[in-house]
Amino acid sequence: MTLNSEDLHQIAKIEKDKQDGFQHRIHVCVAAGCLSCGSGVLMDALGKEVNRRGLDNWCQIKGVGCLGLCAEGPLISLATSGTYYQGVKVSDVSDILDALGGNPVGRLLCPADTAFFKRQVRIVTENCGRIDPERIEEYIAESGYESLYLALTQMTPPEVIEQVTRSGLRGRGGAGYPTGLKWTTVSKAISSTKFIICNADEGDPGAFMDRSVLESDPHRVIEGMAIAGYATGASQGYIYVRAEYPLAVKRVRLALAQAERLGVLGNNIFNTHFNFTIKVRLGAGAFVCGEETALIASIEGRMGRPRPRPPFPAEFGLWEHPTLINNVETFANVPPIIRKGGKWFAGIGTEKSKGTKVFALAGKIVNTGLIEIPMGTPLRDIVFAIGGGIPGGKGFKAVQTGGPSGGCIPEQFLDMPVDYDSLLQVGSIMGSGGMIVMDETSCMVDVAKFFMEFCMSESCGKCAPCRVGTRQIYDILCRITGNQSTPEDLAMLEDLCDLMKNTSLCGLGQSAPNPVLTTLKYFRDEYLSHIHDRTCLAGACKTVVEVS
Amino acid sequence: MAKIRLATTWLDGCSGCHMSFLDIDELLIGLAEKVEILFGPLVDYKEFPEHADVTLVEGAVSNEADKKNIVMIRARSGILVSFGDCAITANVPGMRNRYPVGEVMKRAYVENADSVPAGNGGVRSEAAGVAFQTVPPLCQKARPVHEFVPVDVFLPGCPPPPEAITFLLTELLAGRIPDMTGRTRFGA
Amino acid sequence: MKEQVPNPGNTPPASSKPAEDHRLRMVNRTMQLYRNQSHALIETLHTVQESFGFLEEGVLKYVAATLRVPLSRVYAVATFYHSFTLKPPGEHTCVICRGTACYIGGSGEILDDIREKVGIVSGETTPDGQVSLLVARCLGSCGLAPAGVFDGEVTGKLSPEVVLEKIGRWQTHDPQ
Amino acid sequence: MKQHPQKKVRTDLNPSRLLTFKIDERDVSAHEDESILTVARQNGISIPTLCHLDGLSERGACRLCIIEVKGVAKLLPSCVTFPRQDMEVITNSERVVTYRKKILELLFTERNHVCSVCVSNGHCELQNLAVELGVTHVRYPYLYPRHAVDASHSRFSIDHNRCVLCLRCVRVCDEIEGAHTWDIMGRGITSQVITDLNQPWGTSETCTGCGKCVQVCPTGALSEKGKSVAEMIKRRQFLPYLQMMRGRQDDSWQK
Repeated sequence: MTLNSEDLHQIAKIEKDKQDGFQHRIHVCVAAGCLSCGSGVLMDALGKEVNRRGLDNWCQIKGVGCLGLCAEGPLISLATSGTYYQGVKVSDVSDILDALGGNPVGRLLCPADTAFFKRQVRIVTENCGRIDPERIEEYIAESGYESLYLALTQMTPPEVIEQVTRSGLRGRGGAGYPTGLKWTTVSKAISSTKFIICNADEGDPGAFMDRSVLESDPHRVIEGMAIAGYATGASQGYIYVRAEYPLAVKRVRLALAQAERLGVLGNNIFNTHFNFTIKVRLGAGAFVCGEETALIASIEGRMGRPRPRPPFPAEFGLWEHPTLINNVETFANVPPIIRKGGKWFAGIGTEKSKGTKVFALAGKIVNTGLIEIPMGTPLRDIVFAIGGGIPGGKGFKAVQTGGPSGGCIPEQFLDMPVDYDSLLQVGSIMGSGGMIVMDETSCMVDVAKFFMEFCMSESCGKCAPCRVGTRQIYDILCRITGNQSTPEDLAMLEDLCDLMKNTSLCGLGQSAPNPVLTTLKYFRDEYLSHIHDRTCLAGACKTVVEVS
Repeated sequence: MAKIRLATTWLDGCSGCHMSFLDIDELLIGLAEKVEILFGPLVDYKEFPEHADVTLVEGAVSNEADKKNIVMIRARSGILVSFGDCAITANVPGMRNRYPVGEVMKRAYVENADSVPAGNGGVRSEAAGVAFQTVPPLCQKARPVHEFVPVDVFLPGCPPPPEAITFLLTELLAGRIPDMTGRTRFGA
Repeated sequence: MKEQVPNPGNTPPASSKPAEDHRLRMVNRTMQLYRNQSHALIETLHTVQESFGFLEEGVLKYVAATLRVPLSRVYAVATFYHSFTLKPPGEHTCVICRGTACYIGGSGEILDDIREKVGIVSGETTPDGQVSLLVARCLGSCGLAPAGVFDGEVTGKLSPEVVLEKIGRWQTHDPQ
Repeated sequence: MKQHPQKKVRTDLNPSRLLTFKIDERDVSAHEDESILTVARQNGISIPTLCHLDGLSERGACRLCIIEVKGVAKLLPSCVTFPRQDMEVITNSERVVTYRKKILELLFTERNHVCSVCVSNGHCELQNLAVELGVTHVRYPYLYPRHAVDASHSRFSIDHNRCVLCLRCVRVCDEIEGAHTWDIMGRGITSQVITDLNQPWGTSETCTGCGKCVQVCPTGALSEKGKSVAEMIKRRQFLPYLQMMRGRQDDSWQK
């Protein structure tokens, strides 16, 4: 079956009419965060109650993707009035239905006019919390697959790449490589077979953006991949997703089946000569598989050990064919860029970092959850205005960005605009978008130790500097937090960090010292007090006791 | 010309390095004119001198007494030489480092003991082991000297060959810190 | 296809009883889905783990022979990835998240307490075979830090006391 | 058969380009598909290596052969870096020499390299590298891991205490012998080479007993039983020949 523009509009119209037919629409967040506090049961209860009251044609109950404010789950929103309810229990169901059309239930009300909601600019997450991720029709009703149609029928592949290049989009997986440039390289590679890979192996502890996007709006990623396939001349795609995200896996598989059934994936898409299919591959618990050559090895069924580059996957990738690897969020940005033009996208953000970025706020912060903000938003606004500040009246200490490859940013840089280059300047990286806030009770040496332990157990063991270096650095940090260190340890720590940074084989090893280096730079006093005074300034390291 | 004040000592070693020192043969005679040997297993002095210009340390730091002694030796020495592999890598004494101290002691003094101390009714037990009471307690790990105190010259080898020792002493006598690179190797 | 495994033959493991046939069928299905190509190894191991609970040696040999992957390579892949386990799991499974948010929120102390009071660390099972402890890198439930999964059920805002009580109930077969 | 993408099969239709570049200020000429390591050695310039072995695929993993290239910030492994016209390579700057030393020191701390009781004493590449690079002691603390010796094979034994994880044994067994008895289990600092399903070597069903792994081992990890220290000299000259004869050019360079 092949689809044309009219079919697409027809599906969208039927869906919209259907939705308009309801007086009220209640959206229940069924992303993993809210599911784990019982939103699944809640949704069932709402549905049963509506049915019991005979209101099936008057009020719609719909499971939707992430509403963002994960800390206050389960969250529901009333799409017709824009009201949000937080911390909803099954016992609240009657009250909620009673209040429809009248005054909202005061005790459940989640203020929606706060900075948390108002400061966000939603491009990647525009459908999150609005559509049912398990129904392709709802995606189509929100202009879904229109961009693919546009690209296939009205644009040449170079024109598609031109728009992506003009948009200034940079890779959202961490390093920020210009997406247009990557696409150009793959498109120019000479080969009859090429591959598109979507990197959904979100391994950073504390990052859950990609999972949320896949759980809330899987079709957006699929559409982005198909457009990339058309632009670069690939006809086969892979989504490499963590096995630890069963819900995301389920929804992606469902979405792929729906897309194939409708013909937006498969052969002769939209009656053109373009064929594109996507397969899902499961990760198996290895952070290093986020590195592109390791990811390729894993798809090929081997251990995820990176290999030296060049050659780069763009020329020599999966099964030795040119391969384009982009992150979930990068692909999710593509459909709106094609639909609204690269120029529109380039109008958002800063000079060198265009568009928006999705961040996962966590740690010692009031509004834990998922936010999407324009590039260049000051860190202070993210933590205090949008994030709601530090709970319990404690003092702010640092923000950790970029996961195990990133760094800790101290208070003095709070007014820094958050974009690729300014983060790099202070020794951190954008990373995939995890943002962990630490308050005065967090010991920065302990935080560095936490990340080094992570890198040590995630090191693939291929190159000597990373395999042995992570262990040596971890041992030193253990000695420091455990009251066993000598002043010489500090010099050795810096020496080993420098060695790893410069001689490791892949990005994991080269960036693994970053958390140590930034804490050494900005919180050196905490190291010194552990070493010389045997005191943990934050009071977190219990084994460090004051010597009387 | 004032004689150079030389001390030699061993911690946890086998004395092989000192034997190799004796293997420099006739050079010893010439050496005796230029150095004054203050202390060491080869001469009969009981106390480590207040100051030695050069000290050769054989062996790893293995027990609590070694730990105390090496700090004292460092303080009283001008140039400290890690003399042989045990001092540099912990080498043979370090082979026990993979096992907990208790296991090592049990193996050495209980399981492998070929005689049972008198008065213990013929029972082999840890309590009966003489070693447990009379020698300084073992550290968790035998470790190289330079992990405890700064070392000026490293002379690898198990033992270091006499030629390397000669070179070391000649250079030191000439007032230079010898560069041992390429003159000797670990284990050989 | 260059790798030929000389032995064992392409037959199901001898240990398979009729009750296990269903589990093997699942494994066969995955392998057939990929036309027994060697790159299906990881997907196949996922299925083995899902249907057997762990990677049993006999099944590994069978998979190696069917997919024509060397035995040592199968073992290498099985031990490289943390999702796979070579030991049978306990009756109950407790997963503690050690993502950054959960670590900042105190999941380290929970793990310390389990080590001290229950005597197991990540990847181990209590001697009575009742409880297996696993550590997750990030459950993505950062809003509920510290979080854990008890027999498949995600629970948030944990404390050492709550976790120890749960484990204690499993060990004493207290149904509550 | 897979091969390193930058090493091409030279034919009349697909000739290899000749180019000139500089190594340590010296003008050298090379084929574009010859690694910088190869070219350097052809010209008598020595670069230390450990995981590299002529006749086996390249891994680029030990990082000892790192070099500087003018205009490139990163240090590059010379075994998998290929020349470009007018490139300027520096193999012996203070920067790379210092890093090489430190990497070697890390390797010494990783396992229990007690050289004085090693069967390879005097023929050990790790030991030779220490002499070559002027490592007289190791500044980092030794890790003293607990590793076993497997002497279950009738003719050979493996002492994991001396293994540097160069994976030459894995590669020779796969690429030259074609048995793939060896592989590497686990990851990171807990990695270890294994035979078959991590079983005693003597019980391996796939091992042909050819002994090539013993011949390529750079240290005393793999050894032949009943040989004395002085006899522990490795024979490897057959490797490039076998690689050529068996048509396996760089089969698994990405392992």
